[in-house]
Amino acid sequence: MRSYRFLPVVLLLVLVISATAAAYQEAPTLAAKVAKGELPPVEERLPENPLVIEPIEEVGTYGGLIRMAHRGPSDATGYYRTVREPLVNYNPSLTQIQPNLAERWEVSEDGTTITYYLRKGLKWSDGHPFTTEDVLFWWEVQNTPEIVPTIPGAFVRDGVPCEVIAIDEYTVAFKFPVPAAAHINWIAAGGAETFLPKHYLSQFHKNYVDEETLNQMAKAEGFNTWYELFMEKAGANTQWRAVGMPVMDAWVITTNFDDPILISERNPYYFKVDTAGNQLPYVDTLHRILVEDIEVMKLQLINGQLDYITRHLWTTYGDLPMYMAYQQQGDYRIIRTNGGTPGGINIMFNATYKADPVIAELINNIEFKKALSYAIDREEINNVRFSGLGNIGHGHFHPQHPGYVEEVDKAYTEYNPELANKILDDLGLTARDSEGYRLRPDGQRLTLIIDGSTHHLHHAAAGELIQSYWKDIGIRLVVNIIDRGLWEAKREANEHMLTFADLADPLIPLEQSGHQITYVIAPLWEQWFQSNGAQGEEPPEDAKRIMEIYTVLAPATADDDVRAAYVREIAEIWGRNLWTIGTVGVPFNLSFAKNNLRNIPGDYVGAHSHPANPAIYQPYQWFWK
Amino acid sequence: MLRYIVKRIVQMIPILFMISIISFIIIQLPPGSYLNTLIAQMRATGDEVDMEMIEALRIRYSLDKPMHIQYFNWMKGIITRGDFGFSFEWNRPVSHLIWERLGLSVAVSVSAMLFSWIIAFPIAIYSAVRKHTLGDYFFTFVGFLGLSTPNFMLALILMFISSKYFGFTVGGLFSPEYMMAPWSWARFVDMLTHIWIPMIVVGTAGTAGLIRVLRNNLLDELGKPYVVAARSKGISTVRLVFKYPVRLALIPFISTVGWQLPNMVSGEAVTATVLSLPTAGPLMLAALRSQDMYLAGSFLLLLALLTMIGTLISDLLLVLVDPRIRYE
Amino acid sequence: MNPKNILEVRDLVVKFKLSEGIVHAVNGVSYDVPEGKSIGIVGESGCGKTVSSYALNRLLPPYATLSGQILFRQQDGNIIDIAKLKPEGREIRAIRGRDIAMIFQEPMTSLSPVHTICNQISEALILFQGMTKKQARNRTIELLKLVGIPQAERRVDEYPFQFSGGMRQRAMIAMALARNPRVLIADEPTTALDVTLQAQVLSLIQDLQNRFNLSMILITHALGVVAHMVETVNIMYLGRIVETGPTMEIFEEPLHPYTQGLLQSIPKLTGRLGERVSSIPGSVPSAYDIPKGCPFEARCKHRMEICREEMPKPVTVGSEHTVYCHLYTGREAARDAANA
Amino acid sequence: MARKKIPAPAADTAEALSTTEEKIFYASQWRLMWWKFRKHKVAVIAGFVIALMYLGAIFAPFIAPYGPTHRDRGNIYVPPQKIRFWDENGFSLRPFIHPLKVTTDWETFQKVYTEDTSRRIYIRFFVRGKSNDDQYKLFGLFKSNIHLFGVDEGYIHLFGTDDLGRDVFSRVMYGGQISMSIGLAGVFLSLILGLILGGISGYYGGVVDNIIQRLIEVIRSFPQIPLWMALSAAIPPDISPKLVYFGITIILSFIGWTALGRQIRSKVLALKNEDFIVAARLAGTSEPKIILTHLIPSFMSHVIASLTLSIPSMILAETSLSFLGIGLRAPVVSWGVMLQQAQNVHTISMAPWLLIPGVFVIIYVLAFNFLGDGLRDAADPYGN
Repeated sequence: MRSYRFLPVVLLLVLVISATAAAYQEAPTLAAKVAKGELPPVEERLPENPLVIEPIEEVGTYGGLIRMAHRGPSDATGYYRTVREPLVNYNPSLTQIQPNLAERWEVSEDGTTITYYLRKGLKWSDGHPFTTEDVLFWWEVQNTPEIVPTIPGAFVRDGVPCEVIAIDEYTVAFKFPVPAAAHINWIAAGGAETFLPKHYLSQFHKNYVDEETLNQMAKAEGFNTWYELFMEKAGANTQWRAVGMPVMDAWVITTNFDDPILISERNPYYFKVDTAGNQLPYVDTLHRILVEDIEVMKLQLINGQLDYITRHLWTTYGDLPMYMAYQQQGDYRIIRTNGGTPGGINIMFNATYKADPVIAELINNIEFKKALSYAIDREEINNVRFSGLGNIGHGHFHPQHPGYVEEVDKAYTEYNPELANKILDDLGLTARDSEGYRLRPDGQRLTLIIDGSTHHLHHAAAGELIQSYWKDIGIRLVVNIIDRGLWEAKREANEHMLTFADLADPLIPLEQSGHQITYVIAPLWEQWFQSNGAQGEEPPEDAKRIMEIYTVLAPATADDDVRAAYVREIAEIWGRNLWTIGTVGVPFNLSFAKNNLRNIPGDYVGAHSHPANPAIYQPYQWFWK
Repeated sequence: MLRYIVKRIVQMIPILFMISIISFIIIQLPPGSYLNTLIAQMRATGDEVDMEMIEALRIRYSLDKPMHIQYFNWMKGIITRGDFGFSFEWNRPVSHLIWERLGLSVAVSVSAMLFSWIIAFPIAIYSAVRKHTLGDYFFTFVGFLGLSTPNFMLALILMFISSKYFGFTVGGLFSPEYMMAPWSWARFVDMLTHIWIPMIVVGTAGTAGLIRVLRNNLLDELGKPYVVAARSKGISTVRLVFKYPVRLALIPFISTVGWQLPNMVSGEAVTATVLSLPTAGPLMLAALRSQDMYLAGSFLLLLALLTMIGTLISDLLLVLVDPRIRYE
Repeated sequence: MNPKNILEVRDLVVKFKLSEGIVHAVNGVSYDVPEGKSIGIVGESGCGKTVSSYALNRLLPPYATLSGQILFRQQDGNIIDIAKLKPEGREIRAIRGRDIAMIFQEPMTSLSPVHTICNQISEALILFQGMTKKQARNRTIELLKLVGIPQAERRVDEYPFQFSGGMRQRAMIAMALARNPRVLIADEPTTALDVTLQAQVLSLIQDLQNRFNLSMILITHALGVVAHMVETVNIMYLGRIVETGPTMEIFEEPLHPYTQGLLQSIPKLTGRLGERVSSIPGSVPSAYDIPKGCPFEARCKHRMEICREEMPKPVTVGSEHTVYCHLYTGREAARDAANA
Repeated sequence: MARKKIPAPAADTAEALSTTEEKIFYASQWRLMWWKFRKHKVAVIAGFVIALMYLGAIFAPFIAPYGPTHRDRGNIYVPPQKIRFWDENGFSLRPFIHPLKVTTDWETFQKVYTEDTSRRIYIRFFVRGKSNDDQYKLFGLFKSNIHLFGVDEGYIHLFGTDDLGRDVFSRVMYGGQISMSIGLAGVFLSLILGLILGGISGYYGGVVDNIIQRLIEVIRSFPQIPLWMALSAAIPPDISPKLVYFGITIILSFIGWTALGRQIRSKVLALKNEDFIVAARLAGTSEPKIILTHLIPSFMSHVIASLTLSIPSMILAETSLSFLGIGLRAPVVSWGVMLQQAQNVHTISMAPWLLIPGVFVIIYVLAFNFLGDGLRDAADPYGN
């Protein structure tokens, strides 16, 4: 980095001296282009009213390169979550929604319509103006089934998609059939909408060009149909980022997601400035190096080859001692950021298990599940898997969430094998076999099977611990660690008895769709919900209530207090039914940044469990010091 | 000779077909499909899973059609258009993805092969000529040590050591500055500085086998009367060993070279995964895991083809080396 | 050293050190090879005749130890003890092929299957005689013609497997003669050949020996083979020479019971129909432990007490004829007893 | 010339062999093998090592101080402990260890273990296990909780502990049971497959031979890993670890038999026209009987030698399968599984002793290779 560090300062000085009259400053590389006449001056590139960013530490200097790592096209989300530019955005501490592309917004009285007022003079990275036309074009693409098979659930209420209405060039309204005020929270937190440049992409869309011509174009480029070509040009499978397509992001990609390095260069038309009037971003270039293996990423980190990384390593808490030991060598600091795995290692019972009626009855018995919960030594799990960083509890919601209920979260979580044994005895499970395992009412050994995935390394380790805890209370646990795809297929087919949760499970923020919850704990309920009662099994009232909150009530309101109350209600219902048993979770992510990479907010731990990380920490204002 | 080659190539076709069918079945054997992997991935990253979208994708990817129709369409594409299908996970035509990686795979495998030959030949000859000496035991031991160490373990340890103690950059076959550069001499040299770990890891696994085969062949040959006859002419040992027994000992060896290739590629796959190399192996493993079936199937097909070509080449070499076959 | 001899072997002992024990392959063998003459060494398989001849060129494997003397009169008249040379040293390599050449018993395997005849014969010519490739090739063709290979110009570029057995042996002979050696060791040159070919090859060897005035050691298990080819015969049994003498004398008056047995086992054309060819009962005992008495004791028809205890001393009958047998110890008129 | 050193019966002149000589002659195939083998010192040592390792595996529960799942709670990543006979207080005939003091460094989140050299904990022999986790059934029959060695106070970890505080030494012992038997079982199955298919192929020839040869060709020109992956996916996921284990051996042998099959085929091809086989056939012996009683014994020694050499590749394959996550899986304890769990930068940098199972794999494979080499040399007693 050394070579980059001083040059910009010198150049900047020159610039400042030569153009003191200008209100805004720009990166030296851009200034050179302006001087050559390749770019309009910075004042013309910025919108009328640029978004002014408060520096987190200080006003930075231009130049340099940030090296990150990713795992190729399937990891495009990681890039999206680094550069996304939504209409509105959360602040780094997740306490407040702030303007972004939209200068301001309004929610109608009845909560059905949200109107955004775009910044005037916003420009795409090629200089073309960004207007509501582009929002409409994006919506048009969402409504082209060949490209987007179904409209994303966040824009659909009661099966009816919202309307997107351009009121004028700079005003756009989202009109939902029912109250949907919380849609704005979804957008701010990490929602997956990226507006598309109509002036560029319309040349590939059949609504604008004859389909025959397009198909021929596609064939010439090695594709079969026009929509495959469109998807390639629009980066439909790489979170709507593709080489050649203008973006609103701080950086523009210049190589492909499957290239060895995904390189993105600064966007000369980026709409944000710092308090000193310097156009952002500070850093010239982002590199995302293609790394297939997480272990290699760790090695690169401790070897000092990465400048910032969080994704993929963010929940490797067990490796903390190593990260600490190599801090000097890798010249990085460790930052706690939002997110984490409040759910942590979580055991889910299939409420609609069918293969074995005896087991099905037992795992729907609250007392039985309480016994299982009491038998687990969560302190030990915390120590061996999470370096003692974790929170003991069921992890329904983030502990900082306003709706967090400690009593529910901590219920039945103390380690008490005697009590567990007593509960099981009281249930009549007193007969035991020669190896000390309890027998089921039908005389077979009481055996539970838990599925986990090879992809989640902690599943196997946690499985072994829980196996030994439950052996102490006479219950045999078979830990069945299988490939991730297979694991998912089993859950989809309602074949699992018990399963470990994914990282962010069991309960997801209200901003997301509730369908995923029942999907895992009770696939047949989920079928019932999805088919409006035509298929599957009718869920109990408690489950219906949770679904109602997720899909109808919570989306309708942006009132934080009301939403907190919903969260409390969900947690209580969940705790009452013990649909899942939590063990230990960690309510923050690990992030790593080079020591001299500055302006990164330190140790922000907010309530929201899954914000767009690191976009929420404003990479456009990071700089090399 | 030409007729022989043509005959061999014609014979390859039915086997290739069989392999293509087996590949296809193998990929589909595990329950579920690519969509399950996709769902699992989306869930793990906290993205929403929209079941309707999944259903729509199932139709788009033709995963709702019976297997034999999927197979038929795939084959049709390959034969008529050289189109190997579409990779679900990478969202690209398979042919956009595989060629450079296959090339690098072959580069790694071939350099590993050369490495193991360079190591194995002198050792084998030394061991055979100086049979049951300390040197023989020592080199045999070293060779076996390479064979005995699991590839992935060796790869990880070497990588760790090279980064911790020598400060080499980790992962990939190129330094960052050459990763995106077009091929040039400098880039080639840069690759050489990175290729040595996989070369050693993959190479050492084969070296012991090579030493053993060669040494035993050589021992067999050294005991043969023509060696004594040659000695009786006054020819020096070094010249004698290289001119006669080594040449003959190579024959059974060359005939196995073709078979070594798939093993090298397999070994390379594991090693490359650990080392995060941009070769075919990791891509193939990932494709197999996620049931990205056309990508995985194409790899299997091409690797099998490569093996057969390797076998053909080794058979042709055999003809060159052994006149007895030539005149049959 | 006797001036008429080109080679004198004295008390040659060869042992093989194996983990199973020490094999005493040759136990004190002495014989002379007169210049320009041919001698024969006859014995059953395993009697040490091949080992003793390999010793002359130091072609024994590294685990063999060698003692005694092998005195060789070089071209310049100097006498050198081959037994004292380093086994793979420069001196012995210079002797091999140039001075002492060999013909081996198996022409099938004694030629490299993957090199052409030309390559194999001309190799030594190019390496040691300083010939160019072309010269060597011409010389090879010449040699092949000499040994009676038809169309030598064409066949010179063929591989051994394209040759018939007899032709291969002829090629071997050509290879041995390539550098005009002074001593030719022919180790069972005809064993691997058809009976019809045997006579041809043998007469070729004899013819060449006469023509080039070669000194020759012919090694064979068949006494009949040597009858017309050599002047002197050494009969070997279990690493020792049991009888030695001029060929005619041995044939006419075999003294040692073993020699007698060997002679009787040759089928005779004059024999009566239905008469069985006799054979020597028993087989050669193990060479791991050498009996301290007569080696033939175990199989001998005439065995006596002393045979087991004591090694017989040489008894010279006539000027050149010597036998090692207790039957003749101290007795002048030995032949009567033996013939009884 | 090699033939000269061991005199063979002179068949040309002596036809009659005495009966004792005859016995020696026939017995000598195996005896000569033994002689040759004995000469190969390294192979003999390797044989001892292997015998020792299998003995260790058989008595693993007794030798291991703790059960494979027994956790020394909280004491994770304890480095290997040194057995001492000597400290500042002098010499002791009974070996001892120093107790460990544990502190957690909250700066680095690392547990720091320091030896308390002022105290000694003596190692006791034939001690009772610490808990029910240490109970075992020797040979599946005799229930016991007596262990070869142990300490009265605290724990002894010769190879340290893993991420859950389990004793690595004990786990290596238990892991050997599975890892070392997978090789044997897999090779045995390969042998059966190879004998049957290779035998049929060579003996009957023709169309059958052609089909089997093509099959071998297809299997061999297929990259191994996808084959493993596919076949292991075919193992039903819910079955018990023992059956998974069985499945893995079948998978390994399914691929492993081809080399052997080819070898046996060529041997059978070479032998089937030998006089003694032709004679047996003319005598009216049934074909299966010919194969079983005449053909197979005549090349068994070669087969055994090459089998020995293929055992190591089985165990290496097992570790590779585990590494890919398609072989045995935790909580089954095998060397491959243990290595798979140690396959990360954290282990290499912070707890390298977790790679000890790899050392055992290396020793095992090395020993088998040397043993196989010796056996192969010995199988050819007239060879050089």
